[in-house]
Amino acid sequence: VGVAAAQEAAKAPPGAVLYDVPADPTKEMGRALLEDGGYGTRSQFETEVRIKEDNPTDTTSWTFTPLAAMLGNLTPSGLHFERHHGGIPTIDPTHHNLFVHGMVAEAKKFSMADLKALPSVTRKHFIECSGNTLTEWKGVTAKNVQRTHGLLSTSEWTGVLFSTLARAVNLDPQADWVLAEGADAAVMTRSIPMDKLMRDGMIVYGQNGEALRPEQGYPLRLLLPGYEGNTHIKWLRRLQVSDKPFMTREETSKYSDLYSDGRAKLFTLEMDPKSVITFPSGEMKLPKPGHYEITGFAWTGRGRVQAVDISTDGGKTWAPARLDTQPEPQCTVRFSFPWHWDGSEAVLQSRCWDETGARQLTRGDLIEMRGVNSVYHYNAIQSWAVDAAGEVTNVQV
Amino acid sequence: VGVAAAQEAAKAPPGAVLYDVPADPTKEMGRALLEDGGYGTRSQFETEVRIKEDNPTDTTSWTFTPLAAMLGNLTPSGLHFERHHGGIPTIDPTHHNLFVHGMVAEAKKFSMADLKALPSVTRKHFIECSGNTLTEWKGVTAKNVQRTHGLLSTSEWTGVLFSTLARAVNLDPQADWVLAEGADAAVMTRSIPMDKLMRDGMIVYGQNGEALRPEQGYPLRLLLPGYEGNTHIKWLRRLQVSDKPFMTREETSKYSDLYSDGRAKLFTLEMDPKSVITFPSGEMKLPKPGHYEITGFAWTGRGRVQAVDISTDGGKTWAPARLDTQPEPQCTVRFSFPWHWDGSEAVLQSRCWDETGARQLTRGDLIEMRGVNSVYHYNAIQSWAVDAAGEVTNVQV
Amino acid sequence: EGAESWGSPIGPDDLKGMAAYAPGGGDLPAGSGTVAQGRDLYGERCAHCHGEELEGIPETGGAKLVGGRGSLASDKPVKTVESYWPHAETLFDYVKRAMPFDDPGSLTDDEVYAISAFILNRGGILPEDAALDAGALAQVKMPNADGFYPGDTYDLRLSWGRADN
Amino acid sequence: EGAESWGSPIGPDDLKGMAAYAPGGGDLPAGSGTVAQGRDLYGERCAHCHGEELEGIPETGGAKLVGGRGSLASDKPVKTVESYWPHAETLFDYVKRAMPFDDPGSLTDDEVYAISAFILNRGGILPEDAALDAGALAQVKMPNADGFYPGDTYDLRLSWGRADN
Ligand code: HEC
Ligand code: HEC
Ligand SMILES: [Ca+2]
Ligand SMILES: [Ca+2]
Ligand SMILES: [Ca+2]
Ligand SMILES: [Ca+2]
Ligand SMILES: [Ca+2]
Ligand SMILES: [Ca+2]
Ligand SMILES: [Co+2]
Ligand SMILES: [Co+2]
Repeated sequence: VGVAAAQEAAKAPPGAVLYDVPADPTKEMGRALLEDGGYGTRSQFETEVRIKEDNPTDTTSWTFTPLAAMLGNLTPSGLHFERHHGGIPTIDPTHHNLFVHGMVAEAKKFSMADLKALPSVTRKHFIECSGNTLTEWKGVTAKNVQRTHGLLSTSEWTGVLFSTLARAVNLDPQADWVLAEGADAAVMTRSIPMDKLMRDGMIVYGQNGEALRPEQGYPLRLLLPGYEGNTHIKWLRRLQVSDKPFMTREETSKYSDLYSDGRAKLFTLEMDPKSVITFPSGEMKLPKPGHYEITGFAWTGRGRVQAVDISTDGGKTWAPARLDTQPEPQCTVRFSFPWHWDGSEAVLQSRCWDETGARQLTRGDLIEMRGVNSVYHYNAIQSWAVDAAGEVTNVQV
Repeated sequence: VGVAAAQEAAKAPPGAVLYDVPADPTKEMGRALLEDGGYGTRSQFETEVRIKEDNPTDTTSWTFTPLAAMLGNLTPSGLHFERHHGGIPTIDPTHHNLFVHGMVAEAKKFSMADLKALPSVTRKHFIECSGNTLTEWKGVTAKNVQRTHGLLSTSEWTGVLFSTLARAVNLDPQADWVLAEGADAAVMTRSIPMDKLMRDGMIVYGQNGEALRPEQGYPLRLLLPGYEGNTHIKWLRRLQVSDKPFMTREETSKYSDLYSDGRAKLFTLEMDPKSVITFPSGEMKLPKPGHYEITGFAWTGRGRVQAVDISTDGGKTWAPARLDTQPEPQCTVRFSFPWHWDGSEAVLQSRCWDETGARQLTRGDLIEMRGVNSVYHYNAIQSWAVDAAGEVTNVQV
Repeated sequence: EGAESWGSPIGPDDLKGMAAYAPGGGDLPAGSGTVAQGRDLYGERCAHCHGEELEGIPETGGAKLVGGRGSLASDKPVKTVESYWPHAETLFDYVKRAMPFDDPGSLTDDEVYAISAFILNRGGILPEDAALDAGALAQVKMPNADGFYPGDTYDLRLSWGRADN
Repeated sequence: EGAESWGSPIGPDDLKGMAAYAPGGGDLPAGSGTVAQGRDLYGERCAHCHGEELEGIPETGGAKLVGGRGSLASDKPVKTVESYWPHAETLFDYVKRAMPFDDPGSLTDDEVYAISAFILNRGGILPEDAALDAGALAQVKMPNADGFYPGDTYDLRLSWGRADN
């Protein structure tokens, strides 16, 4: 790619390259292959991007996945939501090691080459920030589903099970907790229960068939299926095995849930059942009465989604939605529901259950249980109002 | 992205952007989010690319997926193999229609918006060019697995079932074939059996969570799970329903299989069971004797992979491999096999069966059955020789 | 509103320029062309890639279009329009849709009839004074018309069933 | 060769500069610092983001570090080191690893002890003449130490079971 091409590329939407658009593509030879250098880009007509929260500094901030624009179940790696506490580090994988020490018989380090040579697993899981939807606790705030629910993304992850490393270091059977530490400027740390790590914890280096993206922890991150996003330590460099949690700033000052009695819960790690309608959703407009396919995502940190229901009358009556993908453990599903809009006002809602029987709460029940100061784990049923003009807005009922 | 940034970007590997590498990423703030404009790129340390066949013109040619570098089961969209017959067209989706006509009661056109409003399905499938591995018919030719087997990629696809459109146009029950036509300069056409289209044929607009990539048919392609790649018409603009095949140039002159008696088979559409070891594979070198995880891909066009076996002695003895992903219909699986290399010469092979009982053939059986002039559908067991120095080469045994 | 309301009717001009010409000829367009006309057109539009003698020019990607008869069962089969293609309609269809490679879709129906007549003549399939139109093209019997198996088959002995060891 | 051969032993210097300081203090490093030392250091390294009075400066992202006691059960809970943090070791751990935000990881252990002493003093937790070292830090009792539920709970009435309608 030369400078001229790069200048031209600068005019295209992020992730795309601009090409001339022929009047009739069947009458003109298309562009030759490998003009892209061997790594393709998205179409110049696709313009959806992550948007960022307006924080004082963009090195501790977050970006939202454009959920309403997602086609299918996976999130394209370039649109995976982000949360950074010390910016995105640039790490040379040939100098990166994972240290595993503490309550182990043989403290070990693993180079990236070591890790890639070990038996691997490949599994599809969502990651959701436990701060997803936090703006909605005290009332309607965000205008569209990218802002209300966009701290959620789904990928195919590839890496080594924690249990594989546990064998290699000869884990002390008394060990109960593991500190995971990142190599970013925040040197991010979280304490993870041993039960979780031994059940399905993964040390992943692959995302959607290729190496992790830099924003997702290149070259290595922790993947804890269904756990709140902050625990999936990115740029993972160290696992310190212990018999107690470390009570890091992230898990005390930040990711703890304040109840209305002034006391807080620590280590609320599993993400609760949740679903959201992405079409139609806030800031959209239905052009005219008629048939519409309501679609959206449902997910749960506790296993598989069992079922999704839809209401078009603000929760008075419910009917089952179709599940359009096969439920997998700790993975989003797509749902849909055929709806005839007669042109009158409607309030659209979805709710889900998971295979453990846990259900997504009404806003009333959630607040009765948790108050409005929890910050994290807001999983109330989302309501979208459709007015007689077809305008769709965020409401709470 | 300004011009200066674009100039800098021009020095990075394809698909990546160059950033400074700090000596200690924990001591320096990382880069801010959204410097990428909201659509991320891969790490500057990741350099694997598609490579192209050396053809007289790069508008009718193909590129190979770097299979040995794939992490997991999916192929990153930017590395999906390509085969073009008239270059890559640039198509504005707001002007693109799909016409469905011929033996239907109501000929219809569908805009992209129409199609996206219909009920959709999301499924993971491989696409393999039936010319994959064609260099190996007459003897050892290609040096590495990207060249031998790289016309194979796996994606999550999203779109409308053909049967959904069939209802909309009120298909004539006598119809047996459908011509699918692309909007590229080759105006590519193939005749597809109605049974296939009605069983699982899809009109897809989504790939790995976002719109199809331009090289994969943006904005619309046909997806025929397990069928030879050429039939998955890209830039799809027309479906003409008929009671007989159209005998297009692609399905007579090209994608037909010549037997040694001088006669050829037409419409050999399903891809046969096939597997290949990607580690270790051609042009790699094992540094020293010891433990290695043999890994690779297996797939079949007829349903799910049932089992994979490994031989390390050129086919004399076999043992089952682990399947590291869940078999899904017409989808690749990852397999692995723990191997102790004692430093002596070895010949590594994999073979697979599918759920219909079809099996991957030895080279001897395949050639006994088909001769060496078939060009397409070469699915013989692949052999990689490891010499005493650890060098891995393509061999035939 | 069920499936019958999805999509919209095709307008009278919507399919203009979109066609496929299957064997049987029922779909072939009006128009005609002779071998002589085809020779000139071929020289102008095709020869720089496929060769003056239709022998193919590998450096351009332009295939050999004639020759190869009797080679298909040999060690070195030569597949050309003459030796391999089962249907003459396919030649019309393909040239009309995709050739010339450097200006695809630029030929009129008359021109494609003429060029097809010329290629078939050089392949020894049509006489020097031949002309082609829809009816005549559908009558052409290609040398390898019977060179294809009637359908796909399962080779159970080799392809199915688990191996012994 | 089984799992025991995977990876390689950790060398003596490998973990240099990597540590985490859990409650109990057993892991805390040597060194010490006083409130007075901390006041100066804070003024140089922290105040431009967290404010001279530790009141926070929203435009920098620097949080309020003191105040808020008694607010947690109110409509407007104010969470600070003083009002919310259960363990003083966490303050040492966090400042050492991640602060100052504009030069992370640049403080010595002595400096972190001093700055921690200063913050805890301004939060009314330590007296003006206090000094902190490993032993003293582990003794600090934070105002909200008992403000947390002992563990996670299941609210079966609301969260479990299928709804009625
Ligand atoms: C600029 C080069 C070029 C020109 C000019 C050209 N062709 Fe071609 N032709 C090609 C290439 C390249 C292919 C192979 C296309 C592909 O890979 O699908 C081809 C393929 C063909 C084939 C199919 C051969 C086979 O065995 O499948 C026919 C028939 C053909 N051309 C006829 C013509 C005719 C008739 C003209 C003039 C009207 C023409 N070509 C002009 C380059 C050219
Ligand atoms: C350039 C601005 C800046 C400077 C200088 C700075 N901080 Fe911070 N501080 C921040 C930001 C921003 C955060 C939030 C980081 C995050 O989002 O994780 C923070 C967070 C903190 C917190 C956690 C607050 C909480 O309630 O969780 C403490 C404690 C803290 N800083 C102490 C210090 C100390 C001590 C210094 C000096 C040695 C310092 N900071 C220097 C910007 C700064
Ligand atoms: Ca043209
Ligand atoms: Ca224990
Ligand atoms: Ca819980
Ligand atoms: Ca620094
Ligand atoms: Ca029929
Ligand atoms: Ca077959
Ligand atoms: Co939590
Ligand atoms: Co075939």
